[in-house]
Amino acid sequence: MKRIYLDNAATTPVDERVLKEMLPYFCEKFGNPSAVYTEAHEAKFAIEAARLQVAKAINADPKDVYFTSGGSESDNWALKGVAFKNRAKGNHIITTAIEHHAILHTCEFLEKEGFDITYLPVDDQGLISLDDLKAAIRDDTILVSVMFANNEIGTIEPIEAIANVVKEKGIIFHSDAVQALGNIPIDVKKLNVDMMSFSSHKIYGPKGVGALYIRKGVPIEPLIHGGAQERRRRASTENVAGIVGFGKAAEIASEELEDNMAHLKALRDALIKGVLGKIPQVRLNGHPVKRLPGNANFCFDYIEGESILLSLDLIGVAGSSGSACTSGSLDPSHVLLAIGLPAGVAHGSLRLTIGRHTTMDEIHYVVDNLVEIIERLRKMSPIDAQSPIDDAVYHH
Amino acid sequence: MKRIYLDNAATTPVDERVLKEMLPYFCEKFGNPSAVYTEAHEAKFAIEAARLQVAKAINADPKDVYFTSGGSESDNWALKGVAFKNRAKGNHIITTAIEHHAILHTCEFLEKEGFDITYLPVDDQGLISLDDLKAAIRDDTILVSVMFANNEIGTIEPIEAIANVVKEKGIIFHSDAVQALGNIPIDVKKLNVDMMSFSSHKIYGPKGVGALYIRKGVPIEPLIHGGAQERRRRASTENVAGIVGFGKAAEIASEELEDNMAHLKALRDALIKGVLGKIPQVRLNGHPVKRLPGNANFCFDYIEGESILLSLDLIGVAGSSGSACTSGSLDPSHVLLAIGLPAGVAHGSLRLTIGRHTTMDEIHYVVDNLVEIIERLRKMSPIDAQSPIDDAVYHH
Amino acid sequence: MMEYTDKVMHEFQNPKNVGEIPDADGIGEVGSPACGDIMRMYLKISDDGIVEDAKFKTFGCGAAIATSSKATEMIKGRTVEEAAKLTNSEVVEELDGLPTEKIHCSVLAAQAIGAAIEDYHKRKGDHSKQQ
Amino acid sequence: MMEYTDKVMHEFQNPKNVGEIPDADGIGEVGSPACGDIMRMYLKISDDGIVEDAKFKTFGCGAAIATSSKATEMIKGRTVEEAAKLTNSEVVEELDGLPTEKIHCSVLAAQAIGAAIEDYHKRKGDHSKQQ
Ligand SMILES: Cc1ncc(COP(=O)(O)O)c(C=O)c1O
Ligand SMILES: Cc1ncc(COP(=O)(O)O)c(C=O)c1O
Repeated sequence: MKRIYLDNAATTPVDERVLKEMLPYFCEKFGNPSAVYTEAHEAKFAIEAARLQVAKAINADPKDVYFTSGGSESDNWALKGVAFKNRAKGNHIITTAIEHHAILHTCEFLEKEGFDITYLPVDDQGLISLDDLKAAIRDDTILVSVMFANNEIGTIEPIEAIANVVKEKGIIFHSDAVQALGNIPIDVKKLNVDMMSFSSHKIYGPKGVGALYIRKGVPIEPLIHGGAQERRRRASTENVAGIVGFGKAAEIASEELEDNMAHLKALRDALIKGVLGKIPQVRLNGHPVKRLPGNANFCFDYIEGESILLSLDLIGVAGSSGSACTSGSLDPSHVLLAIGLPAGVAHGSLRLTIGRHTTMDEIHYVVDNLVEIIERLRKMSPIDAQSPIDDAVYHH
Repeated sequence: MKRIYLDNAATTPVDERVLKEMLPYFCEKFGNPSAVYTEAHEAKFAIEAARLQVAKAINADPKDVYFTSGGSESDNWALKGVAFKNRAKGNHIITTAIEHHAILHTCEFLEKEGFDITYLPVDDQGLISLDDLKAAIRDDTILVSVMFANNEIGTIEPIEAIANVVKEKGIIFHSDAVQALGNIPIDVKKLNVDMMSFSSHKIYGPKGVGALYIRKGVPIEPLIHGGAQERRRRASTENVAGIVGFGKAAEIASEELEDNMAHLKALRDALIKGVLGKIPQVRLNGHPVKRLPGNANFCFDYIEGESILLSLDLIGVAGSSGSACTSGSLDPSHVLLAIGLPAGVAHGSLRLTIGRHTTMDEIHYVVDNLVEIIERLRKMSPIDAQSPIDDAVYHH
Repeated sequence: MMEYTDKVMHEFQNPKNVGEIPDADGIGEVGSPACGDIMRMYLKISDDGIVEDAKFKTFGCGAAIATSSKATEMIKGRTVEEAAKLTNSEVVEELDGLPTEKIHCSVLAAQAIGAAIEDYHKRKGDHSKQQ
Repeated sequence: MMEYTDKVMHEFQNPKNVGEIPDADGIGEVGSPACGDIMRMYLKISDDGIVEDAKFKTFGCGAAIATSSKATEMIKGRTVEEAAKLTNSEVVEELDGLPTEKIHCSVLAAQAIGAAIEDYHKRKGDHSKQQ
């Protein structure tokens, strides 16, 4: 059975063109980029070429691009780095209720370290309000972090407008753009952000590499202290092959951005139309228009997400869910709760994210099969429109 | 010209057998290990198999092995993780003057955060004294970190004895074993350590991956907060290919350990004998016996290290130096200063580190050419045995 | 996370005893949608106290559905007393195990059966058996 | 770090004017071993104030050796006044540039020449030219 992969927001396969660029840097051009000898130079040049590729993809000065081990490290670094460095100025940080855990759990840690965090709410489509933001800003606010595009529901926040509010007050602004890169245009200068997080494996690059854009002059402490790599800001022998792969992936992503967006959008719209048209009692989560071109997120009433995923897996389809049973925690997705869904409904979510390799045939196959799967699972369910059960906790 | 690579302590080429294991995890088995579907399982199994390989190489319970992005992250995590988590118990940390910068610069950061750090001195061969350690331990000491083997001078510290002193007081003990893995036997249980850092690219695995051994029950805060990966202790989508490569590299390293040690030692001893026998005014740095089997570190009086490295590079040989001019800082190696060398002498150091692929012919070639290079550079030098210049600062 | 055994997947794909028993002698329901799991268990019990039929409806993950199915299979033909003794570990064992994170889903099936039996005793007016 | 230009590497490999001038008219030395760089510069200056010969001895890195060599080449044939005006950026330019971290090594050559010229003036008793 040919598999149909619709979890491209989680991770993507490495593009063959990317792997090809990486290969020489494992066994042959393996030199330590910081050394003196010839082997070192080719490694160093390769890293700087990759930095240029990433910088071009986001319209940054290459000197402002720092390679990390992934989106999570970039997020941790941005928040902790600014927090620890600027504590003398204030201890208040603003973020949103729908950030990735790499931001939210970092904030929880910072709270234990004495920082005060405001979590901005979002509306039922996942957008924050500029008025809420303005009201939250205080004299001791040192950092605002708002994600560019949400990984679950795909909602795109108005980053430029947010940045302008924040920067006007002289506060540092960070945005997690892990989901945005390769899916929507990014111009760090136009967006007026100070810092932005990226991850390679979301754009057909290798896992375990990412970047943090840090505009020149932003005061930040390293997260990984040690050697003088990355202009003394991020220690550790560079992951040369990984960085080369990320560079190539970023180049391809920006070169093919328009075509890719058109492709994703066409398939996504067919998917959404099919599901909403053929299946009753279903809702689309996230913003109808301001959403990632490849993201579709549904809630199917009366059934649970993991059982949908398993059923899809059995017919060769990979998707994801905000169900607690797939998150390793007891609670359903904090994002779905933040847009106001009751927990019972949030458990029944299904995220299908389209990628470069997805075809229209695959979308049709998924829609047709989903109709049956949902029907079958609903027949097993003790709840339905006639006998809904509210969110009371029973015997256990 | 065939190149001769004698900087194996800095980094090593990926073994062909390792790359072969990694390859399927880029384009084909690319699934997110935390997901529900089939693609995820193969990735997850691969990670757990690699964890077992690393665990076996150090005699650890696999559950106590956590993958990171490299030695620096492991060091940062061990220190900051324990420091932030155990602040209520005390704020005193003990380490040594010869640690890697990943430890020392982390300590400097922790000092800024209110921790009190004691840096144990070493003798002229690079060994710490147990008496110094005992004297330094206080009621508020929460952590001791002593490296297993030094990366510059190769000295091996008596970790088991140190651990016993530390553990007797109920204090957490960490050791940076980045240079030890694959070069000397490691048994975390016998050594009685609580935490140990490792890096893949030092043992013919890929760059950008490492591990921290954390014995069950050690209270530690994550360094990278976020998703539930690595038993909720190290967030970020796993670098599957990198982890698979590290696992295979660890397996090979432990299977071939004895042969490799014998090979390294024979070549190292020939190198040391050749250099000390044929070149005047040279000293061997580090311990004569308690040293890494592949490490040779010399100081050549009256000349500077970078000029030696460049001369070697021109004849096809890659080495390294503790000279300021190669460290990106203005000071020569803190390790060479810690063993009591005057700065002027420390600038003239040369580290040659032997690897799995080094041959005896290469060693002979290097010794013969080194004789000429040193002679030539000394002829250019304004200092010699007749007119030594002491460490006064002149016009600039 | 979902490294289910073949038996769990088979049970999930081919669940036995899905549905309702209109004239059930005992009905039990545990869980809540907020927690992501609800099980409703229907039992048909003969006059001499044998579980003649068992059916379930479950809102929940793969483990919840598979254990519901397996548990109903296991109690059919047992006496009420024996059925009440069914533990989740017996069910899990029959399925060749469950991932650790999923054990909590498996307790629901035994609990739902317990609740249905309790309901059966209550209906019979057999107060001594009520818990 | 050591991404030296071809010209730097050529100069490092084939340094001109290494050595001493026994009857030098001016000798200058700057740097210290602790800093990792020492340069000693010897100048032979004709009666009409032309730099006839220049030699150096350098303890230092590749950049230090290459700039010593290049600087001595550049001042030969210049008047003392012109030689004194030699800047490190001129030397660096002649070498097609140096890595940023290495610029501080290149200032030593011009400084050593300056010190040697100062010594020359001092020896001549020409105190007006002393700095
Ligand atoms: C002793 C020691 N610790 C830590 C490190 C850092 O390892 P990595 O470069 O993988 O971060 C190194 C090597 O660079 C090392 O030799
Ligand atoms: C919005 C967002 N931020 C951060 C991350 C973390 O990236 P990584 O897995 O590369 O650490 C992800 C993906 O997992 C993401 O979607």
